[in-house]
Amino acid sequence: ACGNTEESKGTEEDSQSANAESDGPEVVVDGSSTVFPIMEAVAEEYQKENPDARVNIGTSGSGGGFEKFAAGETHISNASRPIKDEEKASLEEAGIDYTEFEIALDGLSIVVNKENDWVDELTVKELNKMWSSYGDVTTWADVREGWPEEEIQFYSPGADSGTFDYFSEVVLGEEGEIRQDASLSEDDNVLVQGVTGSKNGIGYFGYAYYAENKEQLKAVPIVNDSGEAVAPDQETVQSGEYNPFSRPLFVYVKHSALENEAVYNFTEYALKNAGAISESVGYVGKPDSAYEEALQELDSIAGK
Amino acid sequence: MTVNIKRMIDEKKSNRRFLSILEKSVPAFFLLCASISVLTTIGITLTLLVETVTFFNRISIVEFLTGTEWWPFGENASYGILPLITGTLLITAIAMLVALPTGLASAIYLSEFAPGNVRKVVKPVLEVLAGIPTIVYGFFALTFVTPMLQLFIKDLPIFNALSPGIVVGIMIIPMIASLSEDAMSSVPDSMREGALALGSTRLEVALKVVVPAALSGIVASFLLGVSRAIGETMIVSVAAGSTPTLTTDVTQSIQTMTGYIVQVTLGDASYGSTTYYSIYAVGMTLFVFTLLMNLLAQYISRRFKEEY
Amino acid sequence: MNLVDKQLVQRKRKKRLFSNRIMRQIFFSASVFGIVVLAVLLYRIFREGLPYLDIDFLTSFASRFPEEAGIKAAITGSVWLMAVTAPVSVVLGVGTAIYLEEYAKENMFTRFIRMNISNLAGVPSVVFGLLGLTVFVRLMEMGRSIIAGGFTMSLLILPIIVVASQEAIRAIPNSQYEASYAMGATKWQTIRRVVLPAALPGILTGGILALSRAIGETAPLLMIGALSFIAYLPENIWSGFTVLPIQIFNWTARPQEEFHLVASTGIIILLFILLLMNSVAVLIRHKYSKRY
Amino acid sequence: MMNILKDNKQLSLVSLKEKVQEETKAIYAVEKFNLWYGENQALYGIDMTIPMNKVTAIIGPSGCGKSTFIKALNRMVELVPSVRMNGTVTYDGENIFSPKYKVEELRTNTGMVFQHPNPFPKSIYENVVYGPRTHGIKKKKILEEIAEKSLKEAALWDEVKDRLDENAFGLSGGQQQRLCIARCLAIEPEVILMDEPTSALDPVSTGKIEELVQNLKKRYSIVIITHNMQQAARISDKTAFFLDGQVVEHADTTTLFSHPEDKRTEDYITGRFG
Amino acid sequence: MMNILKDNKQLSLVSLKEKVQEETKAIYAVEKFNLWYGENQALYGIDMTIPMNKVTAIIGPSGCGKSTFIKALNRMVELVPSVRMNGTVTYDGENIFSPKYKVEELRTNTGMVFQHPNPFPKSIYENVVYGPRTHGIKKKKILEEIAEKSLKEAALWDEVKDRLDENAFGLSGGQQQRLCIARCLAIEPEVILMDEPTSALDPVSTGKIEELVQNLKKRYSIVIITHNMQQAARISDKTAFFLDGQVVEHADTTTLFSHPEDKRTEDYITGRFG
Ligand SMILES: Nc1ncnc2c1ncn2[C@@H]1O[C@H](COP(=O)(O)OP(=O)(O)OP(=O)(O)O)[C@@H](O)[C@H]1O
Ligand SMILES: Nc1ncnc2c1ncn2[C@@H]1O[C@H](COP(=O)(O)OP(=O)(O)OP(=O)(O)O)[C@@H](O)[C@H]1O
Ligand SMILES: [Mg+2]
Ligand SMILES: [Mg+2]
Ligand SMILES: O=P([O-])([O-])[O-]
Repeated sequence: ACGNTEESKGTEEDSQSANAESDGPEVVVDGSSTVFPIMEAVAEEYQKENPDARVNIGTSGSGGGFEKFAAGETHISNASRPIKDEEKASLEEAGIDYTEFEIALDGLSIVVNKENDWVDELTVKELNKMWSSYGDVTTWADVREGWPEEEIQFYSPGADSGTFDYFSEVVLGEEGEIRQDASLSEDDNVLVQGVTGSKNGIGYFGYAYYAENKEQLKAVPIVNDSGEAVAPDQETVQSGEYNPFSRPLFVYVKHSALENEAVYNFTEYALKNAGAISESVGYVGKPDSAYEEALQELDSIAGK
Repeated sequence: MTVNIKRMIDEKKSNRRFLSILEKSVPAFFLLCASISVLTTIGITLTLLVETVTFFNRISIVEFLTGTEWWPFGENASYGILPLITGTLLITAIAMLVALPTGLASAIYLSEFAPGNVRKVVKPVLEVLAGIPTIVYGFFALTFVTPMLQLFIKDLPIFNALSPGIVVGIMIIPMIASLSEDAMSSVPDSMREGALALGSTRLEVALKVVVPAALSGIVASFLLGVSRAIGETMIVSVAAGSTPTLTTDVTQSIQTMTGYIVQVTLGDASYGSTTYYSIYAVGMTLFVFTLLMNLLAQYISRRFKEEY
Repeated sequence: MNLVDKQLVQRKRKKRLFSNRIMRQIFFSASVFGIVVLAVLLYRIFREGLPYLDIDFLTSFASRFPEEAGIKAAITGSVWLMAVTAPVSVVLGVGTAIYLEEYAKENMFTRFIRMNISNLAGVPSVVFGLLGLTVFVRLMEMGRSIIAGGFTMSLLILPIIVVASQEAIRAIPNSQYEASYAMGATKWQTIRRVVLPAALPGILTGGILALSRAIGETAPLLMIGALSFIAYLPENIWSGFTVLPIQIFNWTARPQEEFHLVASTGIIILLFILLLMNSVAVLIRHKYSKRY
Repeated sequence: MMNILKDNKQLSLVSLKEKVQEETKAIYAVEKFNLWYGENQALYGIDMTIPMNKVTAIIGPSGCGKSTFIKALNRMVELVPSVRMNGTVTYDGENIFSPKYKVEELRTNTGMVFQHPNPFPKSIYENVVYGPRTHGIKKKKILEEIAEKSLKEAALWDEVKDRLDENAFGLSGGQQQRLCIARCLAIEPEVILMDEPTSALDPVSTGKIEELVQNLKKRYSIVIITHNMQQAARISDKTAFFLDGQVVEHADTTTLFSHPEDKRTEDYITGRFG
Repeated sequence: MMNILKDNKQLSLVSLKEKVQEETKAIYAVEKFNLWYGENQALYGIDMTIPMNKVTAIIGPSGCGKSTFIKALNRMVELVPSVRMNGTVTYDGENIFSPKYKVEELRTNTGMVFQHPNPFPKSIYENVVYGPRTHGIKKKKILEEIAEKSLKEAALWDEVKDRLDENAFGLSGGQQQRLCIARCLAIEPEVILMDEPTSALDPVSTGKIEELVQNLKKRYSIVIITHNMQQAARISDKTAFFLDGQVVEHADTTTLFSHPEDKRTEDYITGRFG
């Protein structure tokens, strides 16, 4: 997947772009806080091997990252969702060419309380009924016959996060609207606390937060498009078996920045090592073949 | 006579030219300093205004001001700021209920009752409270205060306005206590003597003489405290949830104006989207909101001023 | 002729003395309340954070492994940031206060400035972040540098310093000005040698509160592009940087429990720096605090 | 020299005590009272009684401890943090420094006029009624009566009756001084401690205050510090001469001024000034 | 009554001016000077000259405008925001209220001792050298010399020489007063304006200050407010009697005290107090 490759890559960066960035050994990365741990780990390893390298990573959020990307202030932008049309437009306006790479996968985990012994699977349709504001669900019994008649507490990431976006697109569709009584929080650890603390709670967040709290939480297997109930783990997410909740994480690289050795080297290093490294921070790597393809694409852009 | 001071002073008169230049340039420099705050306000207004106008081109200002639902995401977005305003008011009100009495009482204790060395120690210790990052307070609210409250209020949800409200209050205690204490300390001792010699108790001296004389400083500290409460973000977003609800029920989850602004600025909204512009409109509302509050406060403090 | 009813006075005295005692206790408890909360907070922080506190923590950069994670870049960044913020904000703040209290004529412009300052105090930090991004980072082309961050922070805390200094100056008795002017001192000499020393304790209180706030702020710095990961030290005010609260915020947001503990260690460091910074101010304040 | 001084004092005290006890009941009895400001001793073994319904004048050079002494009588001196004391002071038979003693009661019974006027930053009226209000007198009519009466007694009424609502800081130095006297009279104390109450006043106002003192002593006991020998001689029944923190001589005013026992007293009162 | 008053004043002024011009050069000339605090007029058409190298005493009842008047002489009165004035005051031939006039210079040349002592919350030493420091004298040795000399002149040296580093607020009332005198002498002004400088002082210190005044007048011009008629008679060459904001009489001290022209002056100075 790539952006405006047809534009000539010689386009001058606009005046805002700090000069230091294009020639020095500095690599400037910003964007999603979801992707941050992966890129941080990459940078950490990269700097061990290249002590002179200078990689900076900010966390302005996917949206904030693209804004800085368009302003020419960064070389690489992290995102937990694909770039949106308005963002494409402004990048075009600024004359910035870029390419999108999928760097890893996240298994969006739907979790319930440990003491919840009745839920053994859920379908996307049931999820829709539960989470939609039109669903009329208040107790577990409303979801499936035989489940206890106890009121459900809903925990969801904040409405402006990539995770929320992805979940509501998959579960609620374009038109859907999340139920108003859901407790929203920007902080996934807070959601973990919420579900851990309420017996009838349900929530969702990135795989890593489930993986780290397996003792307190129970991930609900989700019925996938081939009709099997699959729980999230490294394999099912990577293979795509855990669908539709395997979601990709992205980095966007500015073409002109690749002329800078440092940026090129770092990007190359990232694509080579992302698989292994993302697993060490709680995400899931893509299959090796995907990274190889990405590396080829990178070389062709950089003209190597 | 050993030294002729007069002559020496006269000799130094050559310095006068330099002094008089200094005397003229110093106010200019201070005026410059003061202008920075004006420039800041202008900067903020401009920063906010351009995007606010864009926002109001898309959403009617009437809907914005009168709507009772705030859900600026997805297809059926609705932009009624009232829930955010009530959220802000709720947090501010709770915080003030905690901070004003406690802060003022601490200030009175430190300035009028405490032995000198207690004051020397307690004041800085309290001030440390002011430097703890707000995120820490946020988790303190979520993982300590809320469970404590749940002991008393059975069905208190994990996200509610009460707990972060209290913690915001705790956070601004040092500001109110410390600044008010300073104001009271600078009331001349001769006034305390005058009152004590008439048989006043320490309490009466504090409430009838010192507090009125220090009122200007106390009000200023209150104002800074209220402002801080209105502007506080992290504590609220961690412990109050992020659910804009039009309610006065302190046990419900709410969202404040500032909470919303951080949510969007550090979140995922692409700039150019209506959501993105909405933060400027909310910022502007907040700005006007504090402006009104300040006008009111200035009016009040002007009425109760005492000079000495 | 006796207008004062001694009986009445006698009767009321009991009540007055009683309420004096009660209120004293209440005031005392209020002060203790703050300290108890602080103690609880500190206890929780130290219990979690102390085990991770060692030299390595201070001398390493951030890492994805909690045991290896260090706070070097953030400490340096915070110190740099304070080195910019403290002088800028104190000079601007005290300057503004002096202007308002000593030089300004009571006119529309002065009232406007006053209004401005109390209003700025209520502007949330994120809005200052927006301002800093637009003005310092972009318009003035400072980039995502320490100086841009420092200026943004200075503006953010300016109102606290201004208001505290104003009040401190206002509390100086008139007789002090008279004494100085009568010696033939000029206005500026009077301000420098009489007003500022007398107002110093109040100014320092404002400074302490303001810098305490600045050192703990996250959001506005994130917005102007302060970094979350940087594995080298800033060299000058134009370098990129990260600060303690960003690092701490970052750690608390991690899924791994260990990072939450490391975050507490970070808070200990932050409090320590804060204490170091404050104690200087507290000492000076103590030296100058004299009641008239 | 210090030793001689002490001996002398002892001597004069013996004779003094005899005299006082003969004549009248003492409202205050001060015994072996020492006071330090930090390291510096300001009062040395003061032994002295203050008679009831009499005017006692205290004279002595600047810095000799007069203000310190009368501030000890209503325990105001405690407000200076560095102060340490020993010895006893009894008021009306009770030791005012005993832990149980109610200092507020003492101070209600003893009005004090300070060396420098210290009005509150309130209106003139509020200044005067501060005391009665504090003590629970709420009725507006009574308060107004008290204000008028006290201001008249302090010879200030005519000058301020049209500006009772103005801030007290807008008064002249002497007016402020008289306001403080009025404020003290408003609580009708039993003892009035006056620290140079007329130093900032012109002869006419001084005369009025002296007259007031003469009237008051019928009901109240008065201690007055003054640098004006004539004034001491005119209005007081007893006079104490302080020097370097010690009572050099304490006797009937007429005796002290006509036949001082101590050489130093004589030197002081026969100075050419007054 | 006001009218009669004015006529009287006019009369006495004419005679006065003649006399003064005969004798000596005037350092101050005050003409048709009016002053208001907000709505209240405090000074009414003052016409008066102050002779060089002489001591001018100002007497008058409390609240009559004495402090206001001498504060106008070095423009300190301007510090009260509500003050309005008209008329002229010339110092050394220049109108001190003209816009170009350098008020700092005026105040350097005119030292002032206030009615209530107002030391800075600094050490005793720092208080005294404040003035010289302000005027650019930096050398430690010279400053120390100045401090010693001024404190000696103000009759305070012996009492404080061992505690120069202590805070000035720890001094007794009279000591603070003398410290303020010392502080004023440290800049060796040409004119010294003293607002009841000895009111808080004992006779001995008063004597020393009076002696000082006598010495200083050889070099300086001195204006002194006092409530003490004897003092005015003892030390001043000229005396002005103020009443209700007006100069009732201004003449040679001996003349004024022996043959007052105005009935009110006579009433005032022959009051039985002093
Ligand atoms: N700051 C002020 N604001 C308003 N009125 C004032 C102010 N200062 C003085 N006055 C009034 O002006 C009049 C003259 O005051 P001034 O201080 O000159 O008196 P004075 O002659 O020095 O009296 P005293 O001997 O008591 O010091 C008085 O009626 C006084 O109340
Ligand atoms: N707060 C204080 N701290 C330290 N020393 C003090 C304090 N107050 C007074 N002194 C010292 O104690 C001594 C006695 O002071 P006090 O005020 O009693 O003198 P006084 O007799 O009232 O003199 P005056 O006539 O000048 O008012 C003086 O040497 C003075 O410097
Ligand atoms: Mg005294
Ligand atoms: Mg006066
Ligand atoms: O920081 P996010 O864009 O991943 O929410």
